[in-house]
Amino acid sequence: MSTDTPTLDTVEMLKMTGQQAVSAALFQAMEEDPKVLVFGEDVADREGGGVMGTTKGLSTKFGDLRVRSTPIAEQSIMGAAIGAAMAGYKPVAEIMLMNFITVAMDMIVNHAAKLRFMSGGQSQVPLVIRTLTGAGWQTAGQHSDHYEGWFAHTAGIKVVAPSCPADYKGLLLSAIQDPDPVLFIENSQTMFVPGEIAANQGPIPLGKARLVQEGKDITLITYSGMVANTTAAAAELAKAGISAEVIDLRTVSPWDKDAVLASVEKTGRAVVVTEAGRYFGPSAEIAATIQETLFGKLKAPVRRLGGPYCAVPFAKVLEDAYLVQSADVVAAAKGILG
Amino acid sequence: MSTDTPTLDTVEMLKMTGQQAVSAALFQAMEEDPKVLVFGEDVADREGGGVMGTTKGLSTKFGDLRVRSTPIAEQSIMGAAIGAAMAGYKPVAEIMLMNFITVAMDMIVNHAAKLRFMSGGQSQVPLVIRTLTGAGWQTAGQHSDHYEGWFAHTAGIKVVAPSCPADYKGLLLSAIQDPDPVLFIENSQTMFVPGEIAANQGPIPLGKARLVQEGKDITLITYSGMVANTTAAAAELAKAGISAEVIDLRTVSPWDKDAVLASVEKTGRAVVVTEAGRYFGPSAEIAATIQETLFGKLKAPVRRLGGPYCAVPFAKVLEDAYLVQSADVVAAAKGILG
Amino acid sequence: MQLNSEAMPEQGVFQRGNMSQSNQAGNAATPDSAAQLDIFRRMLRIERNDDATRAQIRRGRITAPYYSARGQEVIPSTLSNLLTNDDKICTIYRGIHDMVAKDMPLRPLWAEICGRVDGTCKGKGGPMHLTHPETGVMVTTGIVGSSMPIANGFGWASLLNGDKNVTIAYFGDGASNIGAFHEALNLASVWKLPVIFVCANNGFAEHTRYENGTSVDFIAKRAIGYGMPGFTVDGNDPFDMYAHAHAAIERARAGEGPTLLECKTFRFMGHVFGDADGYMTKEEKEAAIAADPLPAFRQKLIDTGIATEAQLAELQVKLEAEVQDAIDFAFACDYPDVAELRRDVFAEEIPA
Amino acid sequence: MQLNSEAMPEQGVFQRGNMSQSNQAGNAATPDSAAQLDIFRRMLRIERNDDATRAQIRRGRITAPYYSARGQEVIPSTLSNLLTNDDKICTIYRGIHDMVAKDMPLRPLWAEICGRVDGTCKGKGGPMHLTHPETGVMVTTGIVGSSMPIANGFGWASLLNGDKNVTIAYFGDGASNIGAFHEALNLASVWKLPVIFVCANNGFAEHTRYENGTSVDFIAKRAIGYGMPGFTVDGNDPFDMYAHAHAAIERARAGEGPTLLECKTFRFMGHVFGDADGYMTKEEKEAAIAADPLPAFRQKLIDTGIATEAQLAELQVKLEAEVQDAIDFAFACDYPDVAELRRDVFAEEIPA
Ligand SMILES: Cc1ncc(C[n+]2csc(CCOP(=O)(O)OP(=O)(O)O)c2C)c(N)n1
Ligand SMILES: Cc1ncc(C[n+]2csc(CCOP(=O)(O)OP(=O)(O)O)c2C)c(N)n1
Ligand SMILES: [Mg+2]
Ligand SMILES: [Mg+2]
Repeated sequence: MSTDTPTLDTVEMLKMTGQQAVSAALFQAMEEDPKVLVFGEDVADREGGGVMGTTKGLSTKFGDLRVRSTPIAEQSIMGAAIGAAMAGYKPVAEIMLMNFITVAMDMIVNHAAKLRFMSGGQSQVPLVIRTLTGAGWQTAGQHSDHYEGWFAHTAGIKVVAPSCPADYKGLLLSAIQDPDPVLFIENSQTMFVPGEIAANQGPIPLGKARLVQEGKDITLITYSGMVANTTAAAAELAKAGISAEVIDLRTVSPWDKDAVLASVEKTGRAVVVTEAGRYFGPSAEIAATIQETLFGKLKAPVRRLGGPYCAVPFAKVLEDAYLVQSADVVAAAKGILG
Repeated sequence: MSTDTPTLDTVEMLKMTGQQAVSAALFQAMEEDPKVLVFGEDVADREGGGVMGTTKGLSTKFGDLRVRSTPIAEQSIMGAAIGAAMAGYKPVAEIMLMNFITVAMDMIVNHAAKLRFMSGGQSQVPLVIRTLTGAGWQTAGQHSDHYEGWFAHTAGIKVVAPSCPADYKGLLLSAIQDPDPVLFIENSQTMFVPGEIAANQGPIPLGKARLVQEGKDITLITYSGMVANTTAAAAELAKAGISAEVIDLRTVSPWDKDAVLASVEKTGRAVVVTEAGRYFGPSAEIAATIQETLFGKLKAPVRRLGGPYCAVPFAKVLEDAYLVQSADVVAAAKGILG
Repeated sequence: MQLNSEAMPEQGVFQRGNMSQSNQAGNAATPDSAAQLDIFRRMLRIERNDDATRAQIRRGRITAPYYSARGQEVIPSTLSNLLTNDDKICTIYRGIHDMVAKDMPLRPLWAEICGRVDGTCKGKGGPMHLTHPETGVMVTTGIVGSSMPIANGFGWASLLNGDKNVTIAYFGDGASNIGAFHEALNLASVWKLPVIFVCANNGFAEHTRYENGTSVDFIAKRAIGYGMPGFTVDGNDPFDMYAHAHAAIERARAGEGPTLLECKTFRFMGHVFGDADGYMTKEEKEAAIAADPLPAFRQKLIDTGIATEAQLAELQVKLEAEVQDAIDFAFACDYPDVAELRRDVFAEEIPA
Repeated sequence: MQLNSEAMPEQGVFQRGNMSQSNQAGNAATPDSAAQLDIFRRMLRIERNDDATRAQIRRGRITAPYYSARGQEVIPSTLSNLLTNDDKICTIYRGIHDMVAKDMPLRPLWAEICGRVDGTCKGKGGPMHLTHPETGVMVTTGIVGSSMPIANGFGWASLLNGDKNVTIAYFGDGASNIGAFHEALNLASVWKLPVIFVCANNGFAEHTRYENGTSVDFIAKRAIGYGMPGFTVDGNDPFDMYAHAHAAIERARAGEGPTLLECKTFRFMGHVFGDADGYMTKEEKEAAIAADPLPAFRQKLIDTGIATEAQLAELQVKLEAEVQDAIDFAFACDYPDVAELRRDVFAEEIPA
């Protein structure tokens, strides 16, 4: 576990958003490796380089055959990604929003994730699925869900969920070069927030957590959209004299067990915070593993915070209540600190 | 929590398989309620009443409009179920095998599970999805998966997974009359095994676990295909002087927390056994909840057993290794008993 | 092997061209004066409502994304003239015009898009998930293509009920390329369901031009592959729409099965409110707006003596008052209580 | 609004009827003697292999479900005669005949269906997931419809590579009703991919008769909806198959895009080994078997002097020896080690 932020004063630092970092990673990856392809709905410049503009400029620079807009047909998008990946390419397919992945689950779960195994290693499927999601924009029940837990439960696909510009770039570069399928989750709360990033930010290894801040009383484990609220909660806790260690997992599957367990062994207490639903969600695996491994060393039960058991609601007041707020994290931490 | 097996000597007991119990429930439900519909691929008698014969006789008795075979089009099957359910019917839709549910995830997750909430209670979607799955038949990576964890993580749909004929019938009767969508999982290892069932077996409430056997040293929590192996393990443990309580959850979501927590509070130890993958799977929620609720009362960490992190393999020797065997449960139990 | 020819599926049909002008079917229905006036009323109700919605967004009083259907009014207005409250619609994120055409009351509609507890969905669904069963607004979906398979379920229910209701599945041209379209049309045809598949072909799917995502020159041709009638209709012409909608509805009510109507139109406001429209030419947009069906039809009603300028002005005043009333109502409503997160997940409330 | 007519998708075509007999295209390709003999060799290799597989199942030596394609040999045999090892196929659970036709070696095939470590997939995939990249057998799927979207990816790769390879997506008649079919054909047409969609229309999807699940009388008609050529072919006639396969492959190699071939055939052994066939009539099954293309084509080769009885008998002996060798090989192989559960999940082995 490391911060992966270059600390030398000589490194030129830039300010960019997660979206710009994703764009930078795509440009760099396509430049460095002619096998990298980018496609999905509206991604080419004829269509404006994505409805959010994230892929703007790529088709003009790398041509219409490597950067292609598709019909609205996510099964077909994922199928084409799988075939091209097996044929030696490195497709980066965009599924506009994570809820739309529901129409392509067969391709991802039964095929992309399994083909290497089912073929006894003959097939490899080095594709990346970029998808945006997250509550907060009042897009309600069908445009906001965090389903990374489904994919973490599915063997054969990695799940990456950055929270800051440097990670958006560094993790995407690694995901593209990874020999296996990777689901790359862009969160609507973090994607458009500017932050510091080294001008030459390179790949950041998958599966390694980021230590957001050190602490000794309690470990707060989170990723993606919840890193900001959790970090804010840590600041709040500090005011109350509580020293919280904050870990950004960055990769949900395979997750950085070593980093998490070492931290919780040190602090003796943990809260896991996700935007994904709390029940049967990714936080359960982390809590279950911590208690299994550190039994007897914990000073308190591992607490989980996440979406309540309902669809993401529309009304702002409900959407705010749906999302874990930093006050919730503070309350949970104080709760287990007694 | 109860056994739900009538104990009066006057109750006539029959021997039937889970499949026959499902068939009996469908006949009874269609007879009692003209709103109940049955459909899916090959379910009508013209097509042999299902490729397994589970729905044989229904279309002849209840007519071709209430019992309909469909094209191979699972999105269309689920869509029709949703619309009919909203229009006041109680459709029981068959998705032949659980892996094929991957092509209908949008309909189930974005629509069936959410329409009541998104409509503020105006819509209700009382449908049942019957689906068969489970390893053991050498059908490999695309015909054996237990994905109930995905649906337990999805708010608005109940998940039921019986393990014996009485439960197959009783839970299906309840699922059909439930006002909300229910995923009803038929397991290939339990569905064709004969067992005792009351001739007049009625509905068994959803959300209530079944106490398979009482014990005091450790609680073994399981459901569906793993009940048999877990019960066998309990018998093995008894020989070693270990008294294991075995709980069959029957409903995975919402699960019977009260029953599980009461049992583990008593025994102080728990092993959760699923056929579903161990990682980020349903057992994690149960383990995480137990440690959260019973912290300080546990004599050992909660252990989880489940499918390893890979697709279900083809070769018998690998398939056997994939599935949790009773010896694995015995070893885990002995492990935490020290 | 020869398939049993008696059991053969019905032949599909594709027709293009203005039915009302060429009277291809030999007996194309035409809207009488009352029907024309009613269609116009619905169009104007849509347009006034849309205009007010955009005004409220510009004032920052509505924060959700908004998918205007300005320009597409003729399609649902004509269909709705031929529907009853018992006939059902399944529509999409761009479907507010379909609901307004179906005479959904505006108060619960506005309260919903403002996220208030008196909204038709208690503020939990919002503009992309409006539902109003009383007027047959059954499903509004944000997932491209999903209106169609669900519409089939309502159609099946009508067969089971033995009623003569029809269900409309509204969708866009882009949606005709997704799997759900295919599965739904095939099932509807095999089961002879009383469902009408109404494609508002506005030439674009988000930023993708029709021909860059769609492999066929007329979506209605796809009907051939489902053994059902398919028509490419001028979706901006109330007469052509009426003739085809009438035939499709009659066919559905008579138990003869589904129809695919591809209705050519244009969306004047881009994909989503704020859309820069960079993916279309200025000329094509201007040409489309110049051919705006709303003022054209208004003029026609006057020219043909069906209504006077004064009558139409009065209608407009009435509709604007209705919209304003709905806005005032909505903003006076309370926000939903957070306890709503535990309600309507299941029939039974989730315990706190 | 009028769509830009220059950018309009190509018109779709549907043709029915025996191209080799009527020579509709005016220049239908015919297989020469060597090609005919090669097609027959592939057919017989399939049949002998299938026969041996069923024998081993009856003896209890293979325990997995088996989906025989007995009766469908002409389709992949003819196509494979026109393909190279660089051309790829994506096939289905019933696709072992497609692989055998493509000259996949039988030893790794048999070792795989027997679950041995020397199987082409180390025993991890089994008969429904056979893969053999050396002969272009890229994907075998157990999910109806899924061969098609993946085939497009190989087609796209060919465009990117600038090679002239084609990819065949094999599927059944029932699969033509699922969403993946629609999405794949549309994309292939819009992108002009060198993919051929080969539907083995054997009249049944599991127990469902064609017309009870499929809304169109000829699946090839659906090509019209994708602006691509579609042909209903006699899939039991090597000449008709050859003419259409040749044209489709030429078209794909020339960069002109995809073709849909609906090949009429029959499966003699039901859906799965042990199937009671209760959903078809005795007569139709007997009639189909009476028209078995294998002995008919054999006789034709002799009648036309392309081969002698002795030559074909010798060919059979050779093929049977090859099959027997593969069986002996397979059963002598080891079972995979349980450590295989940690291998091939990712490129990097999962730690124990
Ligand atoms: C399955 C799915 N994929 C992608 C999207 C994102 N999306 C929303 S609207 C839209 C375009 C739809 O175009 P069309 O069907 O023509 O309808 P229109 O918006 O023009 O009315 C897309 C791609 C979605 N909502 N659902
Ligand atoms: C998505 C999906 N749904 C259902 C099935 C179960 N199933 C396996 S084969 C089959 C019939 C397919 O028929 P067809 O496409 O005609 O091919 P055939 O078996 O006749 O070769 C079905 C329904 C499946 N494998 N995948
Ligand atoms: Mg459109
Ligand atoms: Mg078939």
